[in-house]
Amino acid sequence: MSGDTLTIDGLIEWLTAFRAEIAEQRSWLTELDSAIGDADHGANMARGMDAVVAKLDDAHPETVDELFKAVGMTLVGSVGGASGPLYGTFFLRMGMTAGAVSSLDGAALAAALRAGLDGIVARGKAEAGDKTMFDALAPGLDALDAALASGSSLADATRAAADAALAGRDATEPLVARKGRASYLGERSAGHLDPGAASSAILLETLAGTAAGT
Amino acid sequence: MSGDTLTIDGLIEWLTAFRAEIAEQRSWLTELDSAIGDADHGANMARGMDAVVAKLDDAHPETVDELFKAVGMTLVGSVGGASGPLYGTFFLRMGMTAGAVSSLDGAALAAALRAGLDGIVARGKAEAGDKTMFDALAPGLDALDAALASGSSLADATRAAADAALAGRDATEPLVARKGRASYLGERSAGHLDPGAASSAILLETLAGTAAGT
Amino acid sequence: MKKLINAPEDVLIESLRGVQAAHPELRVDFDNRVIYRATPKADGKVALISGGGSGHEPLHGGFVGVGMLDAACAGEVFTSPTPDQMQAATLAANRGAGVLHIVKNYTGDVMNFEMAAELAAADGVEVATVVTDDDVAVQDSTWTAGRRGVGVTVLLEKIVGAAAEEGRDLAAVTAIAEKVDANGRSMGMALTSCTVPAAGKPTFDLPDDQMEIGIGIHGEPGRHRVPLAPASEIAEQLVEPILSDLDFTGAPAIVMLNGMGGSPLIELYLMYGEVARILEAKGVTVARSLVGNYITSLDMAGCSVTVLRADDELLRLWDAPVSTPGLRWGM
Amino acid sequence: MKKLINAPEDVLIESLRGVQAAHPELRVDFDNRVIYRATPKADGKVALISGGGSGHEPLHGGFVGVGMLDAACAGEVFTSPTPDQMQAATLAANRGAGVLHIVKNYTGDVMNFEMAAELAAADGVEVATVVTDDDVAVQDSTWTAGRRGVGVTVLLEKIVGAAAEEGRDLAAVTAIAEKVDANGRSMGMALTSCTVPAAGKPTFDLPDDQMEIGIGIHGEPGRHRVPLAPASEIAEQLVEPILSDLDFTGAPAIVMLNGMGGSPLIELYLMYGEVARILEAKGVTVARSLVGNYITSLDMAGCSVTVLRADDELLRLWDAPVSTPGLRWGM
Ligand SMILES: Nc1ncnc2c1ncn2[C@@H]1O[C@H](COP(=O)(O)OP(=O)(O)O)[C@@H](O)[C@H]1O
Ligand SMILES: Nc1ncnc2c1ncn2[C@@H]1O[C@H](COP(=O)(O)OP(=O)(O)O)[C@@H](O)[C@H]1O
Ligand SMILES: [Mg+2]
Ligand SMILES: [Mg+2]
Ligand SMILES: [Mg+2]
Ligand SMILES: [Mg+2]
Repeated sequence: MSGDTLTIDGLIEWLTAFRAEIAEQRSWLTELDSAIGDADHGANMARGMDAVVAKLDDAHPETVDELFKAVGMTLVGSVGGASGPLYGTFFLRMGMTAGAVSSLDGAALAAALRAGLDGIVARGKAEAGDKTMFDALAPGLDALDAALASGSSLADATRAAADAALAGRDATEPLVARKGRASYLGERSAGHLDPGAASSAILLETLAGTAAGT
Repeated sequence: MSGDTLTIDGLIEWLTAFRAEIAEQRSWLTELDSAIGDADHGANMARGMDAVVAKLDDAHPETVDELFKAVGMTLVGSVGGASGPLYGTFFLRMGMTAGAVSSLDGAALAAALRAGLDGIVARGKAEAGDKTMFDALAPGLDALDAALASGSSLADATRAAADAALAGRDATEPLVARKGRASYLGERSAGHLDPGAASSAILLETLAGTAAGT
Repeated sequence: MKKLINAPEDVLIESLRGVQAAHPELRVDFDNRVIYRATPKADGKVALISGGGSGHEPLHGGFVGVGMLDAACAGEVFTSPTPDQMQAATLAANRGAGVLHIVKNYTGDVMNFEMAAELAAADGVEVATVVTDDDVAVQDSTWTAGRRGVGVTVLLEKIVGAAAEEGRDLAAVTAIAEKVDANGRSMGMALTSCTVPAAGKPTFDLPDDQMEIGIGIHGEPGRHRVPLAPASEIAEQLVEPILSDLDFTGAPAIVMLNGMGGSPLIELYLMYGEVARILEAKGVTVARSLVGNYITSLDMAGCSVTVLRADDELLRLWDAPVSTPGLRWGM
Repeated sequence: MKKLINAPEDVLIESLRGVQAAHPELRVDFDNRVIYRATPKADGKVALISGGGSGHEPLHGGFVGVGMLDAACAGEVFTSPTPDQMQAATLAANRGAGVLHIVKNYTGDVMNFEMAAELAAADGVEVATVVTDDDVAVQDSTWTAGRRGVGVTVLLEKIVGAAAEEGRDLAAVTAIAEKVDANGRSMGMALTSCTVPAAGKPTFDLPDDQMEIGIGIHGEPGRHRVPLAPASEIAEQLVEPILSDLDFTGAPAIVMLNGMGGSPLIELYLMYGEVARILEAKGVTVARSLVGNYITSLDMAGCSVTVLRADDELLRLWDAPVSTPGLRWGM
């Protein structure tokens, strides 16, 4: 990372941190998925991010689009379940929007993330309040945009994004799920955090951590 | 019962008491069978004796051989497992030996019981120390014979038989089973009472109770 | 966790190894984790592919064979397989007449099969998709994920497999698949949770005097937790929602009493007796039945009921020969 | 106790009701609790009868049908049926060529079948008996009850059923039965106990880190309690005692990996993979295999391995058509 941009190495640092934090939180994510799903979200994300890091050890992408394409394809090909296509599409779209550049400044990062989220919506048709990863990502990216518009640094803007995502994740607790497996539980899905929102909050949290240079 | 003989009614009283005590001890017998068998001895004996009492309510046997034949056939036809043929044969042989009489004195009772035990041995080939019902019945009948030979009353002699059967039952605890299901456990069968010895001890205990007029 | 496994992460691949060892009539592609018939069907016939998370055995791998599936993609336990697995299976199984994807309605399965269909179309293979959604425990609506695909998937794979074997074209085969899905309804219950190997403990706790009604096949909690009840009442609680969702009178029914994996056959037959009694009382004519473990949820104790409103054509296809590890008759 | 039942004392009869409802090809005599083929075999063929305590389903009732048994007598759970049931079955199934009683070696079963054979002989029916005793967990000796009859019973009913169907006489059919028993060996293990409905709680307690090796099929404790081990080691512990009891090299083997009722199929296939690997390493050639729940112990989690040293004749009889609820191929 150099100043207010994230280089390829910085982005890889982010993904590596995400993988480490997922490994750390694996049981907790599975526990969340046990309550309203099928008890595999922790294993799914861990398997996927292990594969991503292994892939990046080999691949040495030179441009951001190559990087995110590799990440997305690896997730699609190794995770399965709902989170595989969703996170996979997220990164594939990020790459397509970022293009063959070697770093992302705040605006480019925000645009890429927004395209990723649009990809999730295109795949999964989730709307706000459906109790999905959308409910963490959307407020997170809104906060990112707002912070950048008001002139915040990348570090501050991603911190705002992470905080908003965390709040969005927490706000999924009372919701009755309308998408994904949790929707089968009807009213019984209320009272639990959404596992995908939880992993998405980790994604933005590790992004903020990387941007802060920690 | 009248003095030192057991009439048909007295014998029925015995069988009724046996059934009541089996019902009472059913879970315990099943627990014993859980430890070294297949957890059905209580249910088996209860089902059989319920059927016997129901049968006797209908049948009104006039002679001892009719009575015991009905008991034996009912047990054979309703119990199954090892205890069905064994207890069934026991009573069938008792009836054959007792003959078409209307009561049994001490000697006749002892002879019938001995024939019953011989029937069990003929069916099951058990020897002393194999950890079976034989190990309660055999010392019980030996004590009965000895007491009668020394001039005891029927009440006293059957009491001696019941006590000896109880001791025989307790003595099965350290034994390694060589017959029946418990034999499959090898050394692990040691340290537990044999369920069939336990039900047999109840059989002689209720006989003593009936003979004592309680 | 007490399981006949080595490491949790190896369960799937090692179980596939056992499948290959036990079934020379199947061919397992271990890299892609796809189970194929060892002898593919004749050229010019529609191929049937299914797949999903593992832990539902015999579904789907146990239904690969003459008269049923051509290939089954195995995902991790309770996790949809990935598009590349499905694409590999689609390309390999295609006999030139197109491929039907049989997908149970779960967000993950639907999305992964969608991506696979896009990839296969790009490779020039004609793909049609049927999504099963027969679980009446879930309220149907357009703004949710809709109903789960459960028991009807078994009946569909059998019936549609027979249609494909007869040589009907992709449109006809797909139409039959849609007819089966539209006319089938299921409802399940659990006495216990199940344990996902990677999770290491039961997905939920269920006290000794409670049961879950309206479960799916992923060890998830059901719609309601209610007091444990006798089999006759459980049967009522399963059959009633099925019959109020669709009219099953006036047509022959195919009924499946399915075990969730941990309930012994003696109990499943007992339950089937109760279900058959209720159906008869309600005027439903059972023409064919199936009792056993067909679409399971690992070691969960419990069962589900599936009723399919059939007709002469569906019965004929049902009766057609089938030879798979999980379902076999007529050959 | 969590079970899909009504009252414990009604489990058997109500489960038979389900069997009758599900299988029009069978006829259930509810008074005698005997399951028959609805269409008896032709006159002049030897009839095969088996039976035993319930709780082992599909054994024996699930093996009644063309190519296997003619009748199965159902006792209470884990309790041998009674002589009158067996006598009724013997008289009804006899097609004039005599009847073979297939008896698992348990004191109760042996004695009850003995009494039944005496009764049937008095009625003029020629009866032969084969007693299976294949469980290598039990030391064989003349002064004990001998070895238990377990898994080989399934293979025997299939093979001998084919021989009877071919029209061989009682002596020949009995000789084949004895050959199968003499050449088959089994060994089982349990991860959990099972719960007999009338007892209401598990027969034994087994801590989470322990398993029982050398169990039978009646929920009884095994020969040894040992620490829980990975599947590969469990497979060693099952296969080793079988191979040291009989030489299985130099002949085709039929192998069954049997589930005890509560273990899911994914685990059974995984175990079979381990067993097949060991057998191959030991020079045993597996010619045929069977993986699934065939002779169970209610809801017990665990499995058993059966290996039969076969020959061309036994393989041919094994491959012959069979059509029963529990085993079906070739028709
Ligand atoms: N339609 C959807 N749109 C967006 N996110 C979804 C959708 N369906 C499910 N999810 C997310 O996926 C998460 C579950 O992922 P995971 O457990 O890995 O897959 P599965 O549900 O297939 O087991 C949910 O917590 C939710 O956040
Ligand atoms: N060969 C035998 N001779 C005498 N008694 C026997 C023999 N085999 C078993 N028994 C008795 O039968 C009892 C078990 O009866 P039960 O549990 O009702 O039948 P099963 O063993 O068939 O389940 C044993 O405790 C033992 O006392
Ligand atoms: Mg999940
Ligand atoms: Mg017993
Ligand atoms: Mg999943
Ligand atoms: Mg018994």
